[in-house]
Parts: sequence; C-alpha cells; structure tokens
Amino acid sequence: QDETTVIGVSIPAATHGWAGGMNFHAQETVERLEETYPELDFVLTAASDAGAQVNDIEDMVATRGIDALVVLPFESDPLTPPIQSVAESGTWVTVVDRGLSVEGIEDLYVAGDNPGFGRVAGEYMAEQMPDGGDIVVLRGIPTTIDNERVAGFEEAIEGSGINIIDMEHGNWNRDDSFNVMQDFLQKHDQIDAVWASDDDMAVGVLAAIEAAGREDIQFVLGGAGMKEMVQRVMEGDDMIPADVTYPPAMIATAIEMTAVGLVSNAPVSGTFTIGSVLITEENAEQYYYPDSPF
Amino acid sequence: MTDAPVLSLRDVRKSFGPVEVLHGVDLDLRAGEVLALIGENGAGKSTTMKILAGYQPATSGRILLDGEEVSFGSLHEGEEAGIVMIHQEFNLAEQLTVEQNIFLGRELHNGWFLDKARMRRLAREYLDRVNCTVHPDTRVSQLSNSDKQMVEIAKALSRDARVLIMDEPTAVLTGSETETLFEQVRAMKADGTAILFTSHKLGEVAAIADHVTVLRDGAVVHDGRAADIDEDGMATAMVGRDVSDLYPDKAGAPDDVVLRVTGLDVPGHAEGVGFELRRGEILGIAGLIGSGRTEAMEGLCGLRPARAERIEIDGAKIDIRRPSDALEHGLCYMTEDRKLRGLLLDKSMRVNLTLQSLDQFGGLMIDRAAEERALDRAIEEFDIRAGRREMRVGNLSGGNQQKLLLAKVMMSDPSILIADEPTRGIDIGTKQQIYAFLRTLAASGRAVVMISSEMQEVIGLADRVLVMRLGRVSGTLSGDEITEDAIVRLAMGVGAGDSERAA
Amino acid sequence: MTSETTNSPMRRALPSMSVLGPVLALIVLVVIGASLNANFLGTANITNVLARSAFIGIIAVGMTFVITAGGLDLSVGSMAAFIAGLMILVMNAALPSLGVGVPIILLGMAVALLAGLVAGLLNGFLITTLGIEAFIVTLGSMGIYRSLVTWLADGGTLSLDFELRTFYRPVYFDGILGISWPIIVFAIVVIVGELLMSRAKFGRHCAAIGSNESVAHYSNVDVNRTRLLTYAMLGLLVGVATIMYVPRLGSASASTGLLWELEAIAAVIIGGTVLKGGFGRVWGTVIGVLILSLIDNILNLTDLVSPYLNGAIQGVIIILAVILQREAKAKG
Amino acid sequence: MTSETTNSPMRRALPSMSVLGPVLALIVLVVIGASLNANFLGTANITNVLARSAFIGIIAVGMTFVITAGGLDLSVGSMAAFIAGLMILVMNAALPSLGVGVPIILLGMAVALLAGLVAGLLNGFLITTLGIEAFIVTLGSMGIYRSLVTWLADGGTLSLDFELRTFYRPVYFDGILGISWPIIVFAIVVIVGELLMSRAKFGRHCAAIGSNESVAHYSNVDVNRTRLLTYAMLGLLVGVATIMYVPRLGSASASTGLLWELEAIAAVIIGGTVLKGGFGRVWGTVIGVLILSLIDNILNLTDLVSPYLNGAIQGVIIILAVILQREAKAKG
Ligand SMILES: Nc1ncnc2c1ncn2[C@@H]1O[C@H](COP(=O)(O)OP(=O)(O)OP(=O)(O)O)[C@@H](O)[C@H]1O
Ligand SMILES: Nc1ncnc2c1ncn2[C@@H]1O[C@H](COP(=O)(O)OP(=O)(O)OP(=O)(O)O)[C@@H](O)[C@H]1O
Ligand SMILES: O[C@@H]1[C@@H](O)[C@H](O)OC[C@H]1O
Ligand SMILES: [Mg+2]
Ligand SMILES: [Mg+2]
Repeated sequence: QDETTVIGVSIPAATHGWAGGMNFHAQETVERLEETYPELDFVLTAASDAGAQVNDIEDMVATRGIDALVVLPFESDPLTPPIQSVAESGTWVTVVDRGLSVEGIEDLYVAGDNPGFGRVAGEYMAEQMPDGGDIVVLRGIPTTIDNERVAGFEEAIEGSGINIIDMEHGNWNRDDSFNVMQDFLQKHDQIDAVWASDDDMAVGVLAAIEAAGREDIQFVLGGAGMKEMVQRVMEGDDMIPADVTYPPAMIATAIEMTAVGLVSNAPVSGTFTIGSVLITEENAEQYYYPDSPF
Repeated sequence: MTDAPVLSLRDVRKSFGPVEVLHGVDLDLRAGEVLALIGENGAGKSTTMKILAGYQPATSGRILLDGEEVSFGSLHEGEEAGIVMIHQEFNLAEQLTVEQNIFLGRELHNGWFLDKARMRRLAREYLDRVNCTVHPDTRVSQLSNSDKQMVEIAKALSRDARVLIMDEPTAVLTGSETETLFEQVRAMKADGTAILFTSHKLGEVAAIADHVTVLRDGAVVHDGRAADIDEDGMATAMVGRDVSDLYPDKAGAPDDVVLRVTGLDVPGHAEGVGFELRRGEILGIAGLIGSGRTEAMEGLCGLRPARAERIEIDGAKIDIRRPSDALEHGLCYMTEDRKLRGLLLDKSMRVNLTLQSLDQFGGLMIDRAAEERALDRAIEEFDIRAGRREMRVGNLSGGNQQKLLLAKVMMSDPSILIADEPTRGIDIGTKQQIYAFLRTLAASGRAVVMISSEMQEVIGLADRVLVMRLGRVSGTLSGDEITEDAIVRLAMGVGAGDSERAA
Repeated sequence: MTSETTNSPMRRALPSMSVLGPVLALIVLVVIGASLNANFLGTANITNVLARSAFIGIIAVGMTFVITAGGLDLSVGSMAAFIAGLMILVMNAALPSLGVGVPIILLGMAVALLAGLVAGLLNGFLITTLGIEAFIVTLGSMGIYRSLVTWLADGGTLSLDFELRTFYRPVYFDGILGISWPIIVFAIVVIVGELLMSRAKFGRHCAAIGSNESVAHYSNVDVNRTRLLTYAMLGLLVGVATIMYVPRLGSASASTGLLWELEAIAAVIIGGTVLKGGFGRVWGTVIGVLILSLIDNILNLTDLVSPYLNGAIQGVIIILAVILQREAKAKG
Repeated sequence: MTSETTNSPMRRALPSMSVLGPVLALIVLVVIGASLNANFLGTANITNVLARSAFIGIIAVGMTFVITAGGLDLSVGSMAAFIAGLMILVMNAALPSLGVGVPIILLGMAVALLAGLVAGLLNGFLITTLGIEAFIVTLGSMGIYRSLVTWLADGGTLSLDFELRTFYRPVYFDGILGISWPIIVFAIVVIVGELLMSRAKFGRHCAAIGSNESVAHYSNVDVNRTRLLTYAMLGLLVGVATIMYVPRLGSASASTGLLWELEAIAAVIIGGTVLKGGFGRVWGTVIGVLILSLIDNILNLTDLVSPYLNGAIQGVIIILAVILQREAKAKG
C-alpha cells in the first residue's frame, strides 16, 4: 500500500441548475483539497443515471482502489446494494443528500431534508395567505425526491384554506416550466400564488407571468437557493419574497468532512442534516454566493 | 408440340387505374415449345408475363393451368405450379451475394443450419451451365449488368421450371452469352419445359422461337408458327408499318475535329485511351463486355475518377473534373443503366426529364409550366407512351423508360452526345427512329459517340468504329473496313479464334 | 411520332388524401382543444402555442431538407444549447465595450448565425467528404455540444446580463400588428422553405439525392455539395431558432434544447416526409410541429387522470396521427 | 470459357479491412486503457465491463436484426424500464403467496420475457401490418412505456422487496467458473445471434428485406412475418436484458434505461451494420458495444480536466472509431 489515500466522489451529472451547482462545488472542493493535502488523491465522476453511477462506483473500486467513497445517490433504492458492498469491503462511505434504503451502511451521512424542504415552503405559503387562496404547483422530474417534497408541502398547507388548483411537472427545467405556466395562465383566471418548488422553474414561471401581464399572482416561491433568486429576495422583490434552501454545497461539506477525517485519523461519523431554511429579505445576505454558478 | 397447352390466358384484361393496357389477350404455352411474345414498347408484354406468373392479378379473364382455371393468390402458388419468371428489370437484392440471391426464399438446410457448402456448389453448377464465371460469394452490387442477367438466368434454371417466362433476357447480353442462354433453352425445351420469352432483337426470335405471338396496344394482332413469319413480317406486324430501312444513310466526308482525347486513364478500367471525334459524325465504340468502354467515357465526362493527358474541344484544351464541367462544354453522357443511374423510378416523368437541365427552367424558381411544355415536346418527339402523365417512371414499360432517358439527356442540348447502349430494350420501330434521330443530330453539326454491344447497330450506323480491348484502344475502323470480322479481331486481340463475348 | 396512347394531360391535381391526413389530425386536435377549454382558441393561447412552436419549427424546416436528401441530424438540440451559451457569453463579454443597445444584439445574432453555420458545415463535412454515417456523426456532435455548453456554463446556467436581457426580450415577446416575432420569423422560414423545397432547384436536388444518389450524380447534381448545404442550412436555422430562444428566458444550460432533435424529426415524419429520403414537404412539417405543440398545450389545459401519463397520451396521439394519414392514403 | 476480361468479380471476399476496422478501434482502446491503469486488464475490471455491457449488448444483438431488415426501434430503453417495473410489481405482489425462492424468480423471468415479447409484437404489428413508419411507432411507444413506468412507480422508484433482492442478486453477480451470469447469457445471445444472422435462413431474409423489399417479396420471402419477427425477437431480448438488470439495481424508475436505444443503435452502426438495412453483422455489434463501454470505463481510469467534457470525448471517440473503419475500408 502506498502513501496516498484515494477518495472517490460519485455524483449525478450536471443536467440542471441545482445539479450543476453541486457539480461545481464538488470540483472546486476536490481541487482545493488536493492542493491542501498532497497525500490525498480524488476520483470524481458524474453519472447521467443510476445504472451509470453504479458503473462509476465499480470502476473506482476495481481500478482506482479507493479508500473512501463520497456518494450522492442518483436514486436511493438502486444504489443501496452497490454502496453496501463497497462499505462491506471496508471502504469508508459518506452518503450525501439522498439516504440509502437500508440503515447503517454509511459511516457518515450528510443529509438533505426533502420533506422538510416541502414543509418549509408550505408553511411559508400558509403564513403569507392567512385567508387561503388558489395556487398552482410545478413539480420536478418524477422522482422520490419530488414526491417527498410535494408530500411535505401538502401536509403543511392542510387546513390552511390554500387550494392547489393545478399541478404539473416542470421537470426542474426553465423551458418546460415556462410552457406549463403559460398554459396555467390560460386555464385559470385567478391564481393567487405559485409554488415553483425549484428556482430554475421559478425563472420560467416568472417569465410567463410577466409576458401575460397578469396582476393576480401575488408571489412565486421557488427553492434551492439559486443566487439570482436570493439576490431578488435580498432586494425585496415583491414577486420573490422568499426562497427555501437546499444547498448544493452540501456535497462540499461531505467531501471535506470525509477528507479531513481520513487525514486526521479522527474520522467524523454520524448524520449531519442540512435542514432547509427559509430565506427572506432579512437573512438573504448570508445565503448569497455571487461566485457560485448556481 | 401438339399437346394441350400447359398454361393459357383467355380474354385477359388489365387496367391500371382508369387505363386499360390489355384488351382481352389469349395465349397458349405448350410443353417443349418456345413461344415468343413480341410487340412495341408498352404493348403489354411484361404485363402479360407478370399475370401469367402470378405477379399481378388480371382485372378480368381467366388463367388456365393444364386446362383448369386457376387464380394465383400469391406468388408462392405460381411457383408451386412450376412457373418461374425472369423479370425485365433485375430482381436481385444488390447487397446480397450471388449465391444468396440464387437461393433466396428457397435456402437449403442441413439440420438447423444453412447448407452453405451445398448451396455454393450448386450455385457454381448453375452458373457454369450459363458459362458465368462470377464467384458465388460476390455481392451482386459488384457485378456488371450482363453478369447480373446471367445470375438471374442461373437463378431461374435452379428452379426446375415447368414453365419458364423470360422478359427480355438478352437485352444486356452479348451475342455469345445469348447463344449460351439459348443452348440452355433448347435443353429445357427438350426436357418438356414450356418457354415464353420476349426480345426486341428479332433475329433471336427467328432463331429460337417455335411460335410467335404479336401484341399491339394490348391486343394480339398476330399468332402463328415461327416458320411462317420472317423478321420483316414480325416488324411490320408489331409496328404496323414497314421497317426494312433500319439505318439512315451514312454522312459524307466528316468535318473538323470537335473532340480530341489523349492519354485518358481511368484507374482500374482503362489506360491511355485516345481518339478524335469529328463534327457531323457518329463514332461507334465496340468491344467486349468489360473492355472498359463505359468506364472510359464516364471518366471522360467527370463521372468517375480519371485523368487525361489532354482533352480538347473545338481545339481548346479543357479540364473536366466533375460532370458539370463536361456539360458546360456541351459534352453529355447517357448512361447504359437506366434503372440505377438513369432515372428516379419513384418520381414523375416531368421531374426526371428536367433534372439534368433545371437551369433552363427559370432562375430561382422552377417554371412548372415550362417543364410541362418540355414534357409535351418530349412525349411527342420520342414517342413516349405512358398510361398517365403523372405516373411514377418505374411503372413505365422498359422501352419507354429508355426513351425518357434519351429525352432527358437531350434536354441539355449537347453538342457532343455519348450514348451508351442507347437502344437497349427499344422496339424495332423506335430503334429506327432513334437511329434517324442520332443521324439528324450529327448532321446538324454536332457529334455522336455510340457505345453499343449490338454489332449490327455499330456497323449499320457508325461512320467510324473504335474498338476497345482490355481498357485500351485496339484499333479504329472506317468506311469499308467496318465489318463484323474486323471488329471481332480487334476486340479479341489479333488471331483470336473464337468470338467469345464479342460485342 | 404520334402519341395516341399518351392520354394527354390528365393532370387533375386533386389534393390526395395523404395530403389531407396530417391536416385532418391537426383539425381533430383543434376541435378537441376548443371543446375542452374556452380559452383554447383565444388569441393569447394561439400566440403562446405558435411562438413556442417556433424554435422546433424553424429547426424542423431545416431538418426536412436534411431528411429529404437522405440524411439525419441528431445534434440540433445540443447545438442550440451550445449556440445559446456561446451567444450569451459573447454578449456578456462585449457589454462593457458596446453597452446595451442594438449593436450588441446584432453582434449576438451574428455569433449565433455564424456558429450555427459552422456547426452545420462541420457535420456536413464529416458526413459528405469523409463519408461517415450521419447517425454516427451527429450522435457524436450531439455529445460534444452538450458537453461544451455544460463546460461553458460550469455545470450551471449561463445567464444574459439582466439589463441586456430586458432590452433583448421584445425579440421574443413583441412583434408587429400583434403578431410576435418568433411567429413572424417562423412564418418567413416556412414560406422560404416551402418555396425552396417545391419550386426551387435545391429542393428538387435534395429529393433526387434522397431518392437515388447515383442517378442524381449522373444527372449533374453535385451530391456532396447539395447534401453539405442541407446540413449547413439546418445549422443556420438552429442559429435563427436560438436568436429567438435566448430573449425568452435569457439563459442557457445543459438542459436547454434537450430532445429537440427527436421532436424535430418526429414533426418532419408526421408531416409526411419519408425518413429514408427522396420525398419531403415543408408545409407538412409545420403541421407536424403544430400537432406536437398542441398535444402538450391540450394536456396542460385539461385535467387528466395523472400527469405521469402525459407521455403515454402523447405517444398514442403521435401514432394515431400517422395512422390517420395512412388510412386516409389507403382510401384516397 | 476463356475470358481474361471477367477478372474483377473473381476476387473472392478477402477479410476486407472494413471488417478489421472496428476490431482495430477496440484494440486501440484496450491499449490506451492498459497503459493508463495497471488494473485495467485485471479480472475484476474486465468482469465489470463485460457484465455491464450485457444489457445494451443483448438488446443491440436484437437491434442488429431489426436494422438489417430495414427497421429501427427507439423504444427499447423505456421498454426495458417498463418491463423492469412490471417484473418488480409482479414479484412483490406474489411474495406473500410464493415466498422467497426459485419459483418467484422464475415467475418474474416469465413475466419479463412475456412482456418483452408482447411489446415487440405490438411494435412489429403497427409497423408491418398497419404499415406505419418504424420511427414514429417506436417513438410513440417509447413515450408510452416511459410514461407507464413513471405511473406504475407513482413518480418515484419501484423497488424489489429487499429480501427477494438478496436472493435474486446472484443472477447478476455470480456465475459459473468465475464468469458471471450476464456475461454467460450475453455470450449465448451473441452466439445464437451470429448463427441466426450468418448461418440461418432468418438472417438472410432479414438482409434481403433490408436490401430490397420487393425482391424479397418476389422471392417468396414473407416480408411482413420476417420483419414482425425481428421486432418480436428484439422485444424478447429486451426481456432477457431486464432479467439480468433487475438483480443488479433491484429497482426501476422513470430514468431506468434512459437513452439505451441510442446506445444500442450506435453500437450496431459502429459494428458495421448499415443503418438503411441490407447488411448486418452481430459480431460487429458486440465490438461496438464493447467500444462504447470501454470509453466510459477508460474515462473513469484517469482524472480528466473536467467531467463536463466526458460527453465530448465520448463523441469524438465514436466518430474516430467509425472514421478508422472507413479509412481502413478505403485502403483495403
Ligand atoms: N404498375 C403500373 N401502373 C401503371 N401503369 C403500368 C404499370 N405497369 C405497366 N403499366 C403500363 O402498362 C403498359 C404496358 O406496359 P408493359 O410493361 O407491359 O409493356 P411492354 O410491352 O413490356 O413494353 P417494353 O417493350 O417497353 O418493355 C404501359 O403503358 C405501362 O406504362
Ligand atoms: N459497379 C461495379 N463494381 C465493380 N465492378 C464493376 C462494376 N461495374 C462494372 N464492373 C466491372 O468493370 C469492368 C468493366 O465494366 P463494363 O462491363 O461496364 O465495361 P464496358 O466495356 O462498358 O462493357 P459493357 O458496357 O458492354 O457492359 C468489368 O470487369 C465489370 O465486371
Ligand atoms: O436536482 C434536484 C434539484 O433541482 C432540486 O432543486 O433539489 C434536489 C436536487 O436533487
Ligand atoms: Mg417490358
Ligand atoms: Mg458498358
């Protein structure tokens, strides 16, 4: 065994804004840590689907002899068995964002909170519309993450008098969301607010509303903390009064904790939940990262 | 030859859409007899044959097999009954090998697997029977037209037919290949096969047929023993007028040189080809199949990679790199292969006619009306007979396709026309018209090169004859030197005894 | 030479039923849409649908020529994303020197057109001169452009400077006489395309090449050049589409233009162009594009059992639209 | 016959360089891989690469027949996802009654094969009997299956019961004599496919249909039946691939099998099969599949500038692999 310790980082590819931000943070962290710790070597792979991610992990094990794996699973269920076998071979495993289906596999879990993400959004809506109202919802790509968020949201608005009058998939995509929102505006004469559930989608929604010149919509709530959106919150934009965080930088936290643990011989294990926080005009400044691509 | 007919048609009619092309045809095929079905282009020969073989249903009328009325629900039934047909257009899958084509649909098995060894061996045997030397594993797309035809014939021979129907099998064959085919035909006849064939080479008809039926405009106009009608009689019955003067008079002393070619090389096909072409003349090019005539002329016209020491038109040195260069200098090549290189079979006559000369039909936008007028003229001038004006060219009769091809080439108004096998599949009446046409063209101050594998045509029409052998010019003949014997000697190399594959 | 048998000009150009097929499918969709939602035929909705159709539509017109000439291009979607990214980068970079104004917009447009043209020529060159299967070349360049835009955007989104975007926005949202620019440009592209296809030499040559390459070659059609031109033209039109696209949201990312290639090809084929080449019609492609857009629009305007099934309904309608066309053809 | 002039067709089909082209590309990749990483040629890596190639590989073998016969199938990826979902649902549902054991695995396999066969027949029926363009039919069914699996999974992931998965897992990970099952099954499919293509009537008929449909028809080849069979066989093989896939990940979702169709088609074409039909070779497809898998594998062997550019490198290599083949052909 040689001196260097190899850390494998496996993440989903940058197919949309949030994932792009996550990719950015991962690369930046890897570069930074490689410089700080010459004894560390990193393997970074980005996969476009669950199967490809399993391939990446297999390759890291078979050809790169990784000592630790930091993984943000494309999906929980399919990645559970492969990660389990990596863990069983004695490799350190850090799981990020989406938890595995079997408990106790990973050494470190840096968790995102998807139900919480939906809940925070729902609670904000309920608070902003004490008398209830009609809202439309744009959902992400059909996935468990999206299901958890929507469930959390629906739970939070229950009994608040808020009606979801329409819901479609905007696929975390600006163009799709623009089209869907245009059609929602045609279909419904009165919409009080929009839960876009993601900032990329919020961009499309805003463009559609602006183009239609509709005045009935009071605000659009996105999510994930895209810098342009945070900036608008900061500036007190009426249409974007708030945002809900789901920081793509959680991957950086995970990589760093893993690296530091391996180097210092004082490995940090356990679960760190990165809760979803409401960003408002008051606290927006601390969530604004102008250099991030997201 | 006097037994009851094996296969007959009774009052068969056939319409395509509103157009009736067969108006009540009666026909009898007998065991051990060769029936020649002849007629002008578009008279309905191919249609009749397809109906007999079950490729197309008749619109009305009866088909009798051994006196029993049958209706072939599928091709398979026709073949079950022992009827095999060789089509006028090649019926081979280009990407498959010779052996694969011969056994297509009837592959031999050895347990679960194909018995390739046996099929290859049998294919070899069938090919040998027609003196065809191509390797059974060659892809059909690699074959010359005459080899393709021999493969078609070999394929038909392999089927042990009771009735063999051949639609212009000799159109792309040379004299000796035709003779080989006829030997097989005689052998099959002796075995009791009923044979129906058609050809526009009336000499062949006289040589092989026992019985002759003549179709004109979809109706039988003559039916009788071959012994009772001579070639002139056949021609007259077909065309409805006398065609004894097939060839126009040759021109007088030719004028100045319009085209001078020296040192033309077409890699793999021709080397050091040089010749002169004079204003007002028809220069025939003869040679064996594969002697590189086609390739040399295609190379000259920029249609395939070639280089030449020098090409002069009207005394000026020119450079031909692509087909448009040739056309700009008034040099136009008419292909021998109308189906693969000549016409867009799924397009209309109008589109085909003007494709090569679209520039004449308006600048930015094509002038449709002008195109239609051009088509009117072409139909008139070349006597193109089509059921409907808009029909796909693939549905025209073979000869009419050939006429359309000629019309298309003439649209570009060439001052030098290189016509490759221009009368392939053309009926005798139209041949006469085409010869006259080429002569008039030459006489109007242009020049014509005619590649032809029909010896009589070369002798009858050309002012001078250039003979090619193995990709090189082996000699030029003019005036009284133009004889069959002289051409064969040059084509075969001096002293060659037999006239194998002579053009 | 007489011609009694030529049954002189029977040219009755009755619109064959195969022609009516796609039109019929479109009409059926419109009727369904109108009966489901009162706003469906409103100006606003029609404008929305047409303007959105413009991107795919403009590209699909170019694709019609490529396919008619026997080719294929899978790279258009990611090419659009790449061009959009490039355009945004260049415009942002030029902002300090040029400032917000018409010149910078023109610069952006020029970049888009040039990039599209070059990208198209590159595809065309590999396909014609090097003779590589179009499917492979454009599958490769699809990966390349998608990758490049991701890289340019550093995995994220490239956004046009906000002020610039506000200035550029009217190019998508405004227009003349109430007709928005994308619709106008789309209409122009369609008209020019239709004329090129059905009345100009170029269209004839494309069909000839697609029908039989060697016949075309022997008929003095410059096969390689014509085919190269179809790809170049498609690239240029991708550039035009991008010029309309960027002002809408002012951004480009790895997910821009995803699957546009499939949608464009589908529109072309639904419109009656033959996938193996030899026959194409631009107006049919337009119908194809509208059919595809309307399906989405109608699905959004109505409440269906489950939005998960949208894709299934789309699939069924696409197949039905083409069955209708075939059935009609069989009867006609 | 003594003719010196009939020389050319006599040259028998020497193993032309076009045959060697893909092989050469593969060898180059292997050499690159081996020089980049010592473990590249280790058993573990080779097993990994081969086993994961099996899914696309098995499907691509079926695709080779479809394309050879002049067809196309865009639906295989989403068909695989749908079948995987169905299989998981059925197995989970049967668990209470059948319990964990061989019978329930066999049930799952039977469901997969049957569903694949039916799906293939359906595509084939629409294409042959109704005569709709294959591109449209399979684009439609692609949307339908993708949608159905999303719906079955309620937008999320369908997962095999965990105990059941543990029991089923060896079907992907174990094997005999150290060779894992997917590799064995892939090898069998390839051998049978190669025999079918080059030694059986079926392969010849496929090539004949793809080369010239009417010639095949006139030669008594049942064109519709043969073509239908190619789609049915492809469907069945998608079922087989799914049987190997499910034990690997134990789940199915809307993103399962995404873009497999493009990968399978690319493998077929890289392998030398002609996209417009008429000529196909199964062994070539295998090489194509291996080339594609190795590209991914090699990209993971080293640290590249940016993972964003993987797609670009992939694209370039795919194009290069085919250029190599063409160049080789030109020289040969
Ligand atoms: N499928 C078809 N659709 C429409 N018309 C057709 C079709 N097939 C043949 N015809 C027409 O039927 C007529 C007879 O054609 P046929 O091919 O039988 O002539 P032929 O006697 O064989 O002529 P040739 O000597 O030129 O081969 C022609 O006018 C032809 O255009
Ligand atoms: N497409 C082709 N591919 C490969 N070889 C070919 C092809 N066409 C012709 N050949 C071969 O090229 C040689 C010359 O061709 P071809 O027979 O056309 O010459 P030719 O002198 O013009 O004879 P003809 O015109 O009488 O057939 C022959 O050996 C022929 O088999
Ligand atoms: O891709 C997803 C992103 O768009 C969403 O906002 O947060 C979770 C991510 O997985
Ligand atoms: Mg005929
Ligand atoms: Mg020739």
